[in-house]
Amino acid sequence: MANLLEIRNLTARRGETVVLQADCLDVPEGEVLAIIGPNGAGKSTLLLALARLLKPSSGEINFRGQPMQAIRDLDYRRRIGLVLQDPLLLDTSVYENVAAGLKFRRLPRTEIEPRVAHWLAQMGVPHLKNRPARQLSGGEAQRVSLARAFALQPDLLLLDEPFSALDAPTRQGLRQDLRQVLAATALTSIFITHDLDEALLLGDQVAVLLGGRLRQVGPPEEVFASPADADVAAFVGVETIVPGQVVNSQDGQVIVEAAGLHLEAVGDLPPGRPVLFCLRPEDITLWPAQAAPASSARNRIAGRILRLAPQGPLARVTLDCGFPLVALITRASAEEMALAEGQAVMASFKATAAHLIPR
Amino acid sequence: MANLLEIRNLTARRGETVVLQADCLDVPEGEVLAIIGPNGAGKSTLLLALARLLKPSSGEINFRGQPMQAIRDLDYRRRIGLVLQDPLLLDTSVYENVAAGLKFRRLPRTEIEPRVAHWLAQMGVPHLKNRPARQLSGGEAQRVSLARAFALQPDLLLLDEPFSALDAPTRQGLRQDLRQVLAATALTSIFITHDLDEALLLGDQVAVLLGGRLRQVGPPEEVFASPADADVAAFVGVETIVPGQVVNSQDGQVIVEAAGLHLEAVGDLPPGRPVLFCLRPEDITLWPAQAAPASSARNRIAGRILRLAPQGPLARVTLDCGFPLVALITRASAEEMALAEGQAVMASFKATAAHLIPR
Amino acid sequence: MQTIWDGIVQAIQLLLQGNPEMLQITLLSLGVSGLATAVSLLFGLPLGTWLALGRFPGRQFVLSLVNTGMALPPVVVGLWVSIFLWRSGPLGDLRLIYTPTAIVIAQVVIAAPVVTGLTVSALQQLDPRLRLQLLGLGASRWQMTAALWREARLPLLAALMAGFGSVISEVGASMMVGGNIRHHTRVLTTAIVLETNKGNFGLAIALGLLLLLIAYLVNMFLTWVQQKNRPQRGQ
Amino acid sequence: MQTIWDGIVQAIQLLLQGNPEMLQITLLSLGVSGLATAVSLLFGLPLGTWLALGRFPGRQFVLSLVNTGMALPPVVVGLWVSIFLWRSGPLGDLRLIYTPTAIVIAQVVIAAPVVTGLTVSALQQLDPRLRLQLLGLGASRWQMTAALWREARLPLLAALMAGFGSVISEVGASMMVGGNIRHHTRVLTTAIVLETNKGNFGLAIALGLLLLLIAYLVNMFLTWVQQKNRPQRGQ
Amino acid sequence: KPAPKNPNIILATTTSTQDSGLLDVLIPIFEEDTGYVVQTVAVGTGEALKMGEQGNADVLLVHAPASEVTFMDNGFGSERYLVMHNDFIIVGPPADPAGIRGAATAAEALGKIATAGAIFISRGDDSGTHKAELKLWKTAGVAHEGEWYQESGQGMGATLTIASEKGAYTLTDRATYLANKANYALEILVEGDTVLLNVYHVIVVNPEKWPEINLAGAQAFAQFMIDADTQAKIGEFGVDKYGQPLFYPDADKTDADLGLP
Ligand SMILES: Nc1ncnc2c1ncn2[C@@H]1O[C@H](COP(=O)(O)OP(=O)(O)OP(=O)(O)O)[C@@H](O)[C@H]1O
Ligand SMILES: Nc1ncnc2c1ncn2[C@@H]1O[C@H](COP(=O)(O)OP(=O)(O)OP(=O)(O)O)[C@@H](O)[C@H]1O
Ligand SMILES: [Mg+2]
Ligand SMILES: [Mg+2]
Repeated sequence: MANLLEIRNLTARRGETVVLQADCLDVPEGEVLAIIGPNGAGKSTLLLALARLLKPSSGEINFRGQPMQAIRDLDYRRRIGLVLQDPLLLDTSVYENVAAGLKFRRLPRTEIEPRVAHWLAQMGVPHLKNRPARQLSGGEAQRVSLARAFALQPDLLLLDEPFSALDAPTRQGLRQDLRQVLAATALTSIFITHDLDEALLLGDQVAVLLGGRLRQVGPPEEVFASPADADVAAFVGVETIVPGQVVNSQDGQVIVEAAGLHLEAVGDLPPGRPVLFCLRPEDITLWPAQAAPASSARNRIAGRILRLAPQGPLARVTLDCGFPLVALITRASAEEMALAEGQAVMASFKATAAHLIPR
Repeated sequence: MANLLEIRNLTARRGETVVLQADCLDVPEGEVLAIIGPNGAGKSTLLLALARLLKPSSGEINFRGQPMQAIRDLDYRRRIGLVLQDPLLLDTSVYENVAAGLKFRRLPRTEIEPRVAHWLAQMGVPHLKNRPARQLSGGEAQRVSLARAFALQPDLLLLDEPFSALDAPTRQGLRQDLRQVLAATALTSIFITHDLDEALLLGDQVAVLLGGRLRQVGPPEEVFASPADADVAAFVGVETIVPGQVVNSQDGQVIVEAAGLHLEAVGDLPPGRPVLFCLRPEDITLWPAQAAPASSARNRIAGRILRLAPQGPLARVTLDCGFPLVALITRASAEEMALAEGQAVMASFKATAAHLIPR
Repeated sequence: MQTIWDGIVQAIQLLLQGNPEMLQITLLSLGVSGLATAVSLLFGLPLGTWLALGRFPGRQFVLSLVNTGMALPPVVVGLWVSIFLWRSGPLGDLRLIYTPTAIVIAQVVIAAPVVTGLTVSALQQLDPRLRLQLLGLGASRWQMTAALWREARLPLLAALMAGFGSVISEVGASMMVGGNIRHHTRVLTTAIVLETNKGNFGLAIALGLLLLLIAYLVNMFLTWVQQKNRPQRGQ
Repeated sequence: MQTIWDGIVQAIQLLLQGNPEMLQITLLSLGVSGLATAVSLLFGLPLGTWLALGRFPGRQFVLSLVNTGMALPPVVVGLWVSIFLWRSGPLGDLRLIYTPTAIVIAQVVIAAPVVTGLTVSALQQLDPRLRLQLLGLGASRWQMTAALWREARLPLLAALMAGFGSVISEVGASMMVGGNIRHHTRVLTTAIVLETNKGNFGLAIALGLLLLLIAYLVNMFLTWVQQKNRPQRGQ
Repeated sequence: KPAPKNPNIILATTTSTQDSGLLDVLIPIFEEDTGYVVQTVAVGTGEALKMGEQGNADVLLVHAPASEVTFMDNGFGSERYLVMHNDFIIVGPPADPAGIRGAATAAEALGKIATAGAIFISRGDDSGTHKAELKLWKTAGVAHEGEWYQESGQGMGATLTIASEKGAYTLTDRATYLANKANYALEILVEGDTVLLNVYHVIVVNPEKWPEINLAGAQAFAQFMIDADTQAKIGEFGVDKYGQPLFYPDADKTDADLGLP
């Protein structure tokens, strides 16, 4: 599909400092781009630049093939819907807030009312319609701010941490709804999130910003599974990073020697190449020391449990396998196997789960 | 241990409406209370009332055994550290913001400086010290606002969604740090969160607010495993709720008939009692249809996969077992078992994982 | 003290009797100052908005000029306006001197800087991100401006009150360019000066009270509008 | 127009020659109005803060009185203050009439409502949750107030400028309670009126320019302070 | 010479004496001679008399003989001396639409103005000049009402400016007119009638009513004003600038000499 947005060599400043540098980023029509990155990475800055609310200091942004400068400012802004990081509501009623953008577009009242009602309902706050916006709770305000952007039915949605103040069930529900809405309409959207799961679930593409630089863009599986460098790897939650060296490579299968073990991975790096062998904790399964089933495409490492910590429905297990290896398993299976610190277990992972970063 | 706070029959209004009703809530000295609940449930209102910034319309709050009224307003407020839902920074430098509370307490400069430096470093933003506070990114502002409260080293910390704008690694790091800090000092703290994992990880107690009413308080395992009613159950993520009836009960073991199946649970409800049989998705393990290991304390139900959806490192599997049953398993094991929609599997859960709510 | 008491009694009598000359003077005062305030708003609101939101070289200089304008002495304004409107002056042919129009012109010169300066500070106090959010919702420049005015309506109303206050109470310029001509350009303040000069302190006080009553009614109305719309957040 | 040109030339001459009488008049103007503004701040800031932050019955009524006070005509103020300060008045024994002190008193009555009213609107414009956050950080009432003033420094400075502007430019009250006595209570505005009455329009304009120059310098300083501290958020 | 015990004197006078600049010449001499400091408050005659009544002034220099007599009769003043006079003139536009130029009496001139309906600006402020004007209308026996008769309610200078701008007639004292003649498009059309005399008296406020007043100072000032040297200076004032005096010294005359009751 054609690209809705193309970004080339973009840099942007805040005050005097350059806080954003993005060399190349394409957003295909109808797709969802999730932007992730640590605090202060420049995510909001990028979003503002895409909304044409911050003048880039250099570089180009094309919209539907046209350079941004060729489009009238207002025309462009009438095609987008923007939700900033804080719900900046106007000091009026909730209804008026959601209607604001529609009134700016001079839609007739008869069209505005049902749309407002629809999106307030969609966000689960139809009962707040006549409330003064300044009297909302944090999450209620965020919902209104979302309704305000969605009601515009724009070509491009720009959302800055849109769900950060929502309660868990609502957040989950909205995620699902958003997925459906986005799939049903041809709505292109770009959203910033600190929730990696959300990026994984909603993003067709994920862009990783670190320290003001766009480091990696790609489908979420790729970004999460094959981070471009160690920083990205650490950020996207690859917790096991072992230095090693390729010892064998044939037919797309690579054997890496790391910490005295021979580990299998997928790739075509030449033998002798030093690499970082990366594993995500959720890709690792644990078995009672004796009971691991045999399987061809599987690495298998014996280890001893160093630490066992609950993490929500999961348990985070740190093993000593000659190097620290972190595994995430459900608490149910941890209990099932009666895991305990000091216990010997077997860890297994598929060759495809391992990711090699050349050093 | 003695209670730092005791709340009795508290009600509070916003405008004309009563938005909070808490009958009984104790916060023991040195413990962490996590408050959860949907948007608009009254969580922030409760926090404001505990900070003495909102006058309750009725009820009592005791602090260290003394009724609140007996303590001078300022004396009380000098013992707490408050982080509101939005980081309301003063229009000055980051340093001045973090130092503000300390200056209010007239600490000498020699004490203020190292504390500010320490807590800015702890929050990962030492480099922002001389920045104007109005020029921070969302997450940076939240960190400064946290540093500002922690630097006070208060007796009681009141935090309203303190980590909502932080990036995932920082959030995880801070959670761990907070746990250590809280464990090391005798600091009592109350925090609001939308992240159930966080409540589980950090909270010694969890309080659930729903629609302005305090519905349940207890240790997190208890609240998550044994919600007091169907609303709490739904909120805390119990996704499988099947109506049934107790058919047998002896020695603390209960058999419930639900959807034509006989399921085992722990409890002492009399036979004939209608109940809701509740299960959390992460308590359920899935097995290839034939391969489930035998185990005495386990329920075992055959089902067919209706839907399979990725959810971060996990996969959410919805089964048809005569009723919809939701299981959360790691994506690794889903792949290991090569799960697919339509496939027949076996689900198992311990009797202790099931929770009965009398109807 | 006797004088004050006399004044109060006379004020009540004036109000009750509905002396037609007083009525005419009062209406003229209201009309002239009201019109002047309205015109000042017409200039001051856009100019103040531009100064508050714009970024251009010399902005700060213009701003300090505007703030200085708040200290324009009515007599000086009266003198300048007179010089322009006198027959010998460049606008003499318009024959405006000693007409109510002349008073309105002078009062606009007095009130416009007040309205402008306070508009600037009213708008600068808003969260600057609000502008971004409004533009991001597809507001045109003009729609954004209108929305910002709405947000800042409290201090903008205060600006309006300050502007009205500065002209309804002003005497130097009205005297000079209006001439205090009976039945024609005599307004409340010039009438007060006249009565004071005559030594009729009682009547002067009565007129002063009448003027304050009017200002009070106007401001009570504006205060009512202002406080009705006061943001309610944070209980 | 010739008059205006004469005025400008004379103004430059006055400035360059440093006429001692002009110097004395100018310093008196600055001193009296500066002092009056300072005293108004002393009353207006606390009162305005109390009106903005407090909740008590009658608040709105007091507020509308304050706003009306912004429209207090200087001549009326002059008259009332005179009546009190006259030898026959209740405070006659203080012998204050026709002294600079009397001018300061009258100007305080004029400027205090301006400062108060604008303080109210400056503080009401702040996010009310900021108060809660400050209290939650352990601020005493007084520390909270100081912090809020710091946050609202922009519009508070505007209030100060409006207050100063209203008195440095005011003539009615200064004339009446000061008496425009040469070497004693003659300030710039009363001198302007005198010269205008004498028909010395050139000199009157020169004095007017001098007054504006002073107001400009004072306001340039305040504007500089104000804009230096302008919040920078949102680029 | 020793400075007086209570050196401050408040002099309430009419704007005409101040605006003409006469006091700027006389007062420094008085202060030099006696060590008193004169605080001059220039206001309308009505207010000046009121200041005397209220004890806010120690000495008055005013020109409304009828009101002054009442003031004295009511016991507000203790001493009153004739100081000087200047005269009123009727000025108007050079075109003289009512044709009053050269009229024999002021009354005749006013009659013509009223008949022609030409604009006449009255001060309308109870000042000495206003009171004199009202007396003239009474003498002329014509009603002064209508669109053509306008009241400025202001001082002489401002009223002259208004008359000039409106091409109107007005009654003025000669001093104020001469002082700013260049600014006005007005000519002297009627002068010399004895009813047009404008007489100034100095009045010492009665210390029995207001013991606080500076009696010694007030008396010293009154005496200074009727002193022969001062009288000579009054007679010379303005001659250098306008070619004719602005005020005529009268201390050696009586009220009757000037046609006053
Ligand atoms: N200033 C106010 N005036 C009137 N009602 C208010 C005000 N602030 C909040 N409310 C209402 O009070 C209720 C509780 O609000 P509160 O802020 O305590 O919710 P919360 O549990 O913190 O929600 P969230 O998770 O969205 O922050 C909500 O229904 C809200 O709409
Ligand atoms: N108004 C401003 N003036 C100067 N610097 C700013 C301004 N706003 C943000 N910055 C800086 O620019 C950088 C990028 O900010 P940005 O808001 O884009 O970060 P972000 O990725 O959105 O972070 P967060 O996750 O915390 O919201 C940060 O270092 C921040 O401190
Ligand atoms: Mg951001
Ligand atoms: Mg909240």
